[in-house]
Amino acid sequence: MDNVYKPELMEVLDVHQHTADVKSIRIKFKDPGKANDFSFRVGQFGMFSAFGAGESTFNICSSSNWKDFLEFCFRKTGKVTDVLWRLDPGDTIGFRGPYGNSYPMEEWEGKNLIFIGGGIAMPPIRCAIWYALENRDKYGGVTVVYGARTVGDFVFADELDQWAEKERTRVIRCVDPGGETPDWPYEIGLIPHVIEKARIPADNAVALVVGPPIMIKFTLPVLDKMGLAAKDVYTSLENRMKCGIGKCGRCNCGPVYVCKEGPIFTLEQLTQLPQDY
Amino acid sequence: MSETNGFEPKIVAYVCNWCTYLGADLAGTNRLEYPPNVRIIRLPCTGRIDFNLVIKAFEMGADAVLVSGCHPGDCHYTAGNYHARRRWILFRELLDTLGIDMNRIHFAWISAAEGKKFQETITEITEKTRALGPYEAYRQLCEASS
Amino acid sequence: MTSDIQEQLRQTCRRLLEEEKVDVVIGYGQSTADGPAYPVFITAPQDVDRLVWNDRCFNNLTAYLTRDEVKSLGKPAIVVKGCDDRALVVLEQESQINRDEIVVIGVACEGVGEPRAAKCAACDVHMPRTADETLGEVPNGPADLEAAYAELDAFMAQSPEERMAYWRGEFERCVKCYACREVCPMCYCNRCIVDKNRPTVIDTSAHVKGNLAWHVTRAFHQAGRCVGCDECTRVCPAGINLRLLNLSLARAADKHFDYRAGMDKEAAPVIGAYREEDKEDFIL
Amino acid sequence: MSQTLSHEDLLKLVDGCLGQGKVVAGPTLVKPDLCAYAALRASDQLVLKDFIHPANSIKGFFFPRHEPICVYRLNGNDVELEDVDPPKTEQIIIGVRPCDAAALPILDHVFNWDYADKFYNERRENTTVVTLACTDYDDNCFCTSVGLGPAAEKGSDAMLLPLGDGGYEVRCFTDKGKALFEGKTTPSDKTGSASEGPARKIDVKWIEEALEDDYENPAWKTISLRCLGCGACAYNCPTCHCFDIVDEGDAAGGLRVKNWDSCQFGQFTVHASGHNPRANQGQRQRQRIQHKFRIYPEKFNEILCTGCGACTRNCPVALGVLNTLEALRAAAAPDTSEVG
Repeated sequence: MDNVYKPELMEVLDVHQHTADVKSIRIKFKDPGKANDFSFRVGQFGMFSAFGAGESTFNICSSSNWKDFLEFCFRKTGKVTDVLWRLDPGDTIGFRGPYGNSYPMEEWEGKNLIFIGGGIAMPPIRCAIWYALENRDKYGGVTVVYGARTVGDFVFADELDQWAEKERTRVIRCVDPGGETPDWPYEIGLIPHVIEKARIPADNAVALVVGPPIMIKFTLPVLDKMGLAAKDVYTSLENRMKCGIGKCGRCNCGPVYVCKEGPIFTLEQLTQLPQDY
Repeated sequence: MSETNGFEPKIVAYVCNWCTYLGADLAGTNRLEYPPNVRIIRLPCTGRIDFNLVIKAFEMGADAVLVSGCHPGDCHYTAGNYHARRRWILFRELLDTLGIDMNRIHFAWISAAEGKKFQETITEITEKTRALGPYEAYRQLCEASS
Repeated sequence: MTSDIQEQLRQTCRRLLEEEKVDVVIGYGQSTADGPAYPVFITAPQDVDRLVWNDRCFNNLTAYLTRDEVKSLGKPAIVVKGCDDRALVVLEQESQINRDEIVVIGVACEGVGEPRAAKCAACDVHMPRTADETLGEVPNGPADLEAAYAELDAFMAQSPEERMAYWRGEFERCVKCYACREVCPMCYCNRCIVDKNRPTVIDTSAHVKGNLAWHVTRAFHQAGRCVGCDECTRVCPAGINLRLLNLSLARAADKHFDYRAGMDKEAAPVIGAYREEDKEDFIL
Repeated sequence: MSQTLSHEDLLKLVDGCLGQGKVVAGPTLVKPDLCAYAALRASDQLVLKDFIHPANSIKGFFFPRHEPICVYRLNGNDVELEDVDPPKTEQIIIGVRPCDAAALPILDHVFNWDYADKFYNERRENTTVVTLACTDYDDNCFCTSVGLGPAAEKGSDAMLLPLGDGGYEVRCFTDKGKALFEGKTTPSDKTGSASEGPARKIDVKWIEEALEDDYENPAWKTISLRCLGCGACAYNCPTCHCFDIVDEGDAAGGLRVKNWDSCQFGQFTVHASGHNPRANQGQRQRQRIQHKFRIYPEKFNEILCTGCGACTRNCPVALGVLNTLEALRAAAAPDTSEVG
């Protein structure tokens, strides 16, 4: 019988530092056979191992169209990420996955997509943005609202310009008041206010909102006001996990195992759950 | 070396930065030879030497542990060694109750000027531990834990 | 005797609640006469009849004084036995409680458990020492420390190898449920060292190595602080006699520093103070 | 016609199995006043009377409290990873209370939905469970409330029913059970009996309904005021199965291990950001009860509780599932101002 807890060995291809404490890492399977067999859907997550420190859960933030590598992004905040932070190309880590559900990218076809992210929460949105932009014809207008505390806190900042150049795509960047630099050309303000001001058309739209609980809390009423139904607002939960495969009991949120039935939920589903996230 | 089947004891020495570490340094610069069995781990002060470190050393296969710092009155932080001494007094009794071999835990005051004492202490502990043999009881306990 | 105390206890608590001297009474309740007593939190005067006092009132309720969930209920009155009362002294020494904000109801205790718990055999604090109101009267026995440490002496008569083998057998049963920690009034850290992982000082695994490391830590963090309520030992599902470890440290503090935890608020704590003449015959 | 076995012959069977190198476990006195399931060194350690329920459960023989899941070796920037197999030794557990055996088919679900946990499954395959029907109960038992009983067969390969003369009627339910007792038993007209079942009852139907939308119920806070947040309930529970995965080793390498964990611990759900979704004990108690009586039944159509009462017996503050549920029920009745 297979050992479902045994990770695959991955080689670190590239390390990119985004902010003072956020990095993303590109990895590939050491075993070429595994690489060929592997596929995932945007929105899914994996368990990433720094051997000796343990495993952590991260969203796979690369697009599922990219076949040469997987990418994940993390903030240096604990035992595992301390070790991941020190990785260089050529180093070895472990990976299990993909796990969990994914964004219903087929269901979203033909719709206008609104992506709203705060701070470190960009990676789980980034995979969907790239996926949509790489299948540009299938989707309507794409709006990306990305807010961070300060100018220095943007993750994948260089990609924002690439997205903005695509057709029917609007990128709105904002920093919290006080977080701007003198030459900051974009918005200053909190995400909910910026969205309100931006007058994003909400007809035939779905929104994906990921960020700290406080941001989500104040953003949802704005989306509601814009006319987005609860079933059209999606988010990705970040419950702590250990096994990722519906056994260890840690990610339970009401009747769901976030690792199996999630991490993607609509606002409509979330209102049925306790606030255990 | 000796009749103990080539057994080389592993000795972990937790030493304070200001006295014993310099004492060890002095032993070195004075070319006072001492057994290579000791692994020196430098900490700011004996007051910082957490008792968990003693346990950790045994867990990782140490056959004996030495904790050493400044003589009373000489602490760089005024009283770290006095506090440490109190803790050791109590800690030794706990270890004794647990049946830990008290012949494998040593405490010493070794100043920066006592290179000779460092040499002698390490030599003595090494020979004593060599005579005791490997700390089988703790090793078995660890082996039972994989 | 105990039923008199129980009645007085209810009256006292009713008065305290009615006069709004306190918001909550932390005491003992019982569902059935022969069932176990357990902690209850009474907030209304009409509920004081739920309070009981008998020899099944094991819990050291002072463990609740540092818990956020209980603190949120407001100013407490707390029911303590003599041994629990010693915990109050330590908590106050360590600035964990503001004694002025707590009404302490002491109950005279002739001992708990049937047969009596080991700690009761040499008890010299039948009467709580710092209570604001004390109910009942039992003469305090003399401090017979020899009797108090008799169990430890018997254990120490074994060889170190035998002792190690004993503990190995005991720790093989430990599942690391941490009942010993949670029940202890002195284990009030927000995040226990065993739950910290940068670095991992103690293996979280419940194997014998990790269990030994854990129990050394638990016991030693109680050095000079453990008041001997023996709750850790009572609640251990694996029946590990943690009392022996606590006793060894209590005796060490007693022997070397003439110190007993929770007996004298003004005494300088064993860990945290020192004397230049502390013994050092074991130091090279 | 029934099949019977004398106590002496049962002990011979135990010694026989031990002689063949099998692991034989059962209730035993680990201390003079503490009966618990443990591996036996000899048959005379087996205790089959004068206890209601051992302090622990048998889940550790299938899902150990500590289990290596792989070995890693660090070698420069390379890592060697080695699979670990659970021991292949055949296990026989004798004298299991029916409530403990019943937990196994319940746990089979979670260890096999979608992803199969080989560690659990292989141990399960290698183990024969011989239950001992209950002839007595205590105030903490409530098996009949969750569809089980003193002679419930669920999870048993064979069952011993005391005859009153020191012997047992042996009933075999599976091939494993039959294989164990093959040729060992004697046909007889005696039949063993079990007790009628515990006196205390809870209304599971009511609980399931009450838990339906119960997340904000203030009763959780008051019920769990006395809960100290230890894992004595979960770790002795036959069905609780939460675990942690950690690496343990040194600079050269080590083991990745699966360790028991409990939803009652404050650190259990803490996010990397420091945010804790279940920040107080009331929420954590709610989770435990919800998982047992709603989440698990919804997923797997089985209650994650066998009514063994181990949680209550081991609880430092006499809480446990049964008392928690009764308190929940009392709180739903409006005529009380009780707290805790």
